[in-house]
Amino acid sequence: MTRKQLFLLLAAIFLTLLPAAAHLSGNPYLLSLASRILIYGLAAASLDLLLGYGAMISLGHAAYVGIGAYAVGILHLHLGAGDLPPALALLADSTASGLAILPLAVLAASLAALVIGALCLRTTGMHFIMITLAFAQMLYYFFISLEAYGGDDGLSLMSRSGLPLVNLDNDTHFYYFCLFCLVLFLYLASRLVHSRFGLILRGAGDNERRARGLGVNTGRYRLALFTIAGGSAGLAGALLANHSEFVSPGLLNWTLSGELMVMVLLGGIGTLFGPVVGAAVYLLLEEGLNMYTEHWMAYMGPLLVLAVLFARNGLFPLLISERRRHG
Amino acid sequence: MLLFCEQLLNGLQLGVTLFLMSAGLTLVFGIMQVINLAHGSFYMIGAYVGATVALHSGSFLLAILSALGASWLAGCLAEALILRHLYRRRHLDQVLATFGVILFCNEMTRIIWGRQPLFMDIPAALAGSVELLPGLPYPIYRLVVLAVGLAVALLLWLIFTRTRIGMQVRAGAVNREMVAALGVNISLLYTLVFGCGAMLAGLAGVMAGPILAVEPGMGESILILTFVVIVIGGIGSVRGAFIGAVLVGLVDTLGRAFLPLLLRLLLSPATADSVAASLASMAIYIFMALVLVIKPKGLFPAHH
Amino acid sequence: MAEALLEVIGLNKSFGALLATNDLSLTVRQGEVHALIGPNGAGKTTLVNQLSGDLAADSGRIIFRGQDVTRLPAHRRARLGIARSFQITHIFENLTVAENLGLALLAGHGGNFHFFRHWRRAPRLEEQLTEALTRFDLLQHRDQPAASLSHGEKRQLEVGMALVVDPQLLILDEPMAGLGSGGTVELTRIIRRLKGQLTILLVEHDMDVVFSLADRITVLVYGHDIATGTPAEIRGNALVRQAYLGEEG
Amino acid sequence: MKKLLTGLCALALLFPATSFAADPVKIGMITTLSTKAGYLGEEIRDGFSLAMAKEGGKLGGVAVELLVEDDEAKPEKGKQIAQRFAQKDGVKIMTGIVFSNVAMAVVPKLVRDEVLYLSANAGPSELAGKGCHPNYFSVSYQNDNLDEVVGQYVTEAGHGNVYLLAPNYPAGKDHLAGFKRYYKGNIAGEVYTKLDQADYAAEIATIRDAKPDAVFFFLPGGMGINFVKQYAQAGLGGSIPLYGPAFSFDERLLAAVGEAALGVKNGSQWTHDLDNPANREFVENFRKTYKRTPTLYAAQGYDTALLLASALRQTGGKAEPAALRPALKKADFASVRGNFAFGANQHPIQDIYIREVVRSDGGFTNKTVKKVFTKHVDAYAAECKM
Repeated sequence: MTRKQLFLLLAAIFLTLLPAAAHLSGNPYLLSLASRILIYGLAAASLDLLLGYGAMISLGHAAYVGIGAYAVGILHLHLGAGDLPPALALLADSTASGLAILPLAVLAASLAALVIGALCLRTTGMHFIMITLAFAQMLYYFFISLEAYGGDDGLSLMSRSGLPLVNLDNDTHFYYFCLFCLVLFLYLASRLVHSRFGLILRGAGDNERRARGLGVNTGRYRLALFTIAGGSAGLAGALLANHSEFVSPGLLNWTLSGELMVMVLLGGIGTLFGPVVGAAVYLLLEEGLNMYTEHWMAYMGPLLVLAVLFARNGLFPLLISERRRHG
Repeated sequence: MLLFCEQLLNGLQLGVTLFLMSAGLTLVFGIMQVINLAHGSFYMIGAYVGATVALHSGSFLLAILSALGASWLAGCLAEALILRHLYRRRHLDQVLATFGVILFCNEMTRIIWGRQPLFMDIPAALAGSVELLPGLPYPIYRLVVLAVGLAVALLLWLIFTRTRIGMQVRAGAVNREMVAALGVNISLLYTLVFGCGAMLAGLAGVMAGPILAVEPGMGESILILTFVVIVIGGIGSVRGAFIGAVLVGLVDTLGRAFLPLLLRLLLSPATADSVAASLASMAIYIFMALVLVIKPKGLFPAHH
Repeated sequence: MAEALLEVIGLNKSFGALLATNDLSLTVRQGEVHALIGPNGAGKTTLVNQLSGDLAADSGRIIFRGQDVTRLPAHRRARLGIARSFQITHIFENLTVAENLGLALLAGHGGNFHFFRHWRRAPRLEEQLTEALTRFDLLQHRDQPAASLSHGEKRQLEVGMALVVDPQLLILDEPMAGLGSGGTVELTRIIRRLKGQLTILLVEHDMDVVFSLADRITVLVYGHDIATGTPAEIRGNALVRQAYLGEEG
Repeated sequence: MKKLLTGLCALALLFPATSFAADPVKIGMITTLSTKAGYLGEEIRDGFSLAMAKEGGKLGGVAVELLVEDDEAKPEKGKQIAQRFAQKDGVKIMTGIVFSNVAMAVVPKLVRDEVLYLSANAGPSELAGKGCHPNYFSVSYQNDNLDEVVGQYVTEAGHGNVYLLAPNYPAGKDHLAGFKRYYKGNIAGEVYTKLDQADYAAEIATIRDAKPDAVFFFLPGGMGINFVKQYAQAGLGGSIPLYGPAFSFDERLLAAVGEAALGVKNGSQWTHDLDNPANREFVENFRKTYKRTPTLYAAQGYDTALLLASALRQTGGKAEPAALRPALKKADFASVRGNFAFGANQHPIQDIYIREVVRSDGGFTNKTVKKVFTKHVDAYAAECKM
């Protein structure tokens, strides 16, 4: 058994038993925090597909999280008001609304990523970074002025999406559902990076010119990956909307894009599992520092700079390194 | 027509402020190939230091000088302590490190200067307005900002076309290896360019001080506008930055001023107002997307 | 006389005031090893970049197998059968040796949008991969990251990646650069073995290698072709001696 | 392996189990301490703390513990904090939210879950009307109140053609609606600007062109500073008077606006110069403790603490919502505002004033000009079915 497998096994056991531990210790907040970590982990891992495997530095990933969340918010609003178009009649069954809402959220985010990606991928390097940021900011202002859906105030959900077999309004069920989504994503994503598609993308990320010289139309693969990552971020957004039962333009703000990037870096870029660890560390650090100081950003900033300068590979490779320490 | 002239001036004035921000940043991007998110923080530092000095000394000139000094110093420090170690690293590392710098600077201003915005007054000599055309009074201070921006643009143009160091910098933006081959002290050149870029941002900050609220986080909103300018103008091109800045300033101002009127011709007033407000806030991004479709590397790409 | 595989007619490319390619014409015949030589700055790499599609020509035409490819992007030319190995070692450093070769084998296909199955399970890939690994003497390194190979092994991998797709035309851009004498001998042997199997355009500084391998040689000076001919003809050409060989003594 | 286990243990330690025993009554304050609006939360917190300090850390003779967290003006963040307060710390009484959008995200669920919420600032219309709830008390105002008073005053002052300006978000539209409810004249124009817009030159030029009698604007925080400064610089300060709710004219903002705001009339339910004993004591103590003049937010925080103190005294320290509710409803405390009672929707019935920005020694401050509304009831009270 490699250390990576051991780590994943332990993590799986820990995450499976967590709700029981939370109930025994009479601390339901732990569960809510853990769900949030899982959701941010999913969003960060989807960004890692872009950063770590596609060599696309998107500084606008929050936009797709936000679109996924808004899709849920908007559909729930119409569900509550009972004025859904007939095509979406399935939603009216509140016990199964999630079966349509969650895929629609993913679809919406994917479509947005497809269109924005097609524009952004005309550029590379620094242009790409700035343009993804600018488009995310444009969507941010779009949702702020989207008065019908709350504008800057955001939208409150009356309840969480309904699904057969699980009741998302129950925090434990919701936690396991998030865990399921994350595990499913990580499984599919790790298959993806070793598939033909993934091989070509990793090659193009490593050495774009060589890949083109071999006959690869890198643009198409990049766009496909950008769309997949956007859709996955949309799923994270849909879960986030259900988690806080609230959506607002704040989700699309560029600081969230930056934070997701920090999570990827902290956990280890190009490792898929690392960003989940990064999300846990970042959110717990935020919780922890917040308890001691209002000015936690003043510590987080330098910490981040130091992490970039000295811990280049992130935590996950450190955790699973085969090297044994003596003592 | 008078209104249109006034809005045109407003657009130009916003444009030159953006130019002060983007001129330095586009060179940093072009020459050092470093993405620097913390440029907005230099703008903020300029505004804060300027406002503080103006408050205590009462001299606007002193405020400007100290703001220039402080932002220059901050720029050189950031370059020497952090960015210098990142030149050969991934863009991603640069993004993250400078993101950390933003978090730190915003929180530090909050710790040092407190949570409330700072006050900075227009110097008495520049207060009031002049009548440019009959029926068109315009604040003197804004004219001064416009003039300073244009003067800086002219100065940069002279430096880049007439001086040896300017040629080197420009050559560096086009081809880095070439500059190294010419035997220029790259490390010194980098620090110089970075410091001057920060200084220009600080100048923009202190000039904006009397017009805008001096508050934590003021750098980010202008930073994103600056990015839009650079994307439109083309990385590494000062000329591109100037034209991009003016275009963005005009599109933003004219969009805000005239979109509601235009849309009222088509829609009911209430709908027109809200649609116009949304469109106006997205106008520059839509403009950027259009430029991008036609010229992916911006209007004046420096690299071939 | 064998038919022309690649024809370059009146090609021009300038960077600002500098004419890097100046009314250049060139014919590479099917099956030959055609060498391209010229003093530093003669525009060899610029020409190669235009042939592979990494740079767009200002004017002129490039005809490959009778088809005008002047405006085609790099990946389309690659699929038509132009393979290129780069001046600076150009492999996928972060991928394993097997992944490098696998990518080269798969890249020519359009249909790589398979997201789930492991890339090695692609139809018929395993045999091709093993064959390629054996052919280029890399079998024992198959799961090693390419970055960890020695310089010579990297060069072997690079040439291997160019060859596994059975290209019509292989452009070798200074393949001997940075190799020790042992490596040069080894690579010369590999290229000689390839002779007759496919057409090779060889850009090389090492005159011994050029004159021992090439069927025909074209000499570039300031972006223009001043002479084309067999090694013997080139040796005897007064213009070439003056412009190029003479300079080097 | 060891490292892993240590890590997991450290994680568990971060979350100590809920503490029991007769601990002090916990009050959760969710407020905005960072971002551009950070000083608003600081005022509320300082006002509240001042009332606690007066009793030596108690309220109504009952030991209390104030937990303060920064919501960064983000609704999501506010929700997280509320959840943590309720689930981890077992808090049953909360207060402090500055922004209406944060309140709308946090409060409805909170009060449904039997937590008392006492608003020290935000007073969105939904919570005053259809969404009113027995567990929700607004100690500050209903959002529209401070606009309504200006609408009334502008009408009385004889302005017949007023230009309106607000940011393009729901609260902006609500505030303009509040103004229009009491304003009887013609509307010269209505403009919605980008949220967090910095430069208002374009809007100001349009205003000059429209030649209204007066301008009413709602631009909270930094936006207001920018607008007022640029308005004065454009030379309009003298010719077209500005009006607005108090949100752009608290004493801390005035320090940043400077002379540009001089003479602007604005509406508020409280000013530091109100002449009643409770207020004199509050202002004096506040200045002594924090070395600055309190703003209306501080007064609201202070009043919230006083109200809670009065209720805790009545219940003898029982902090369950069911016990506190009737005691709170009586509003049996000496408000710094003078008249104070709760209406049917548990929002204040109070006097509302127009005040003017004047010079004070070394700076600028507000002076009460006129009491416009006496025992004013908000417009949504009728919609509340409780």
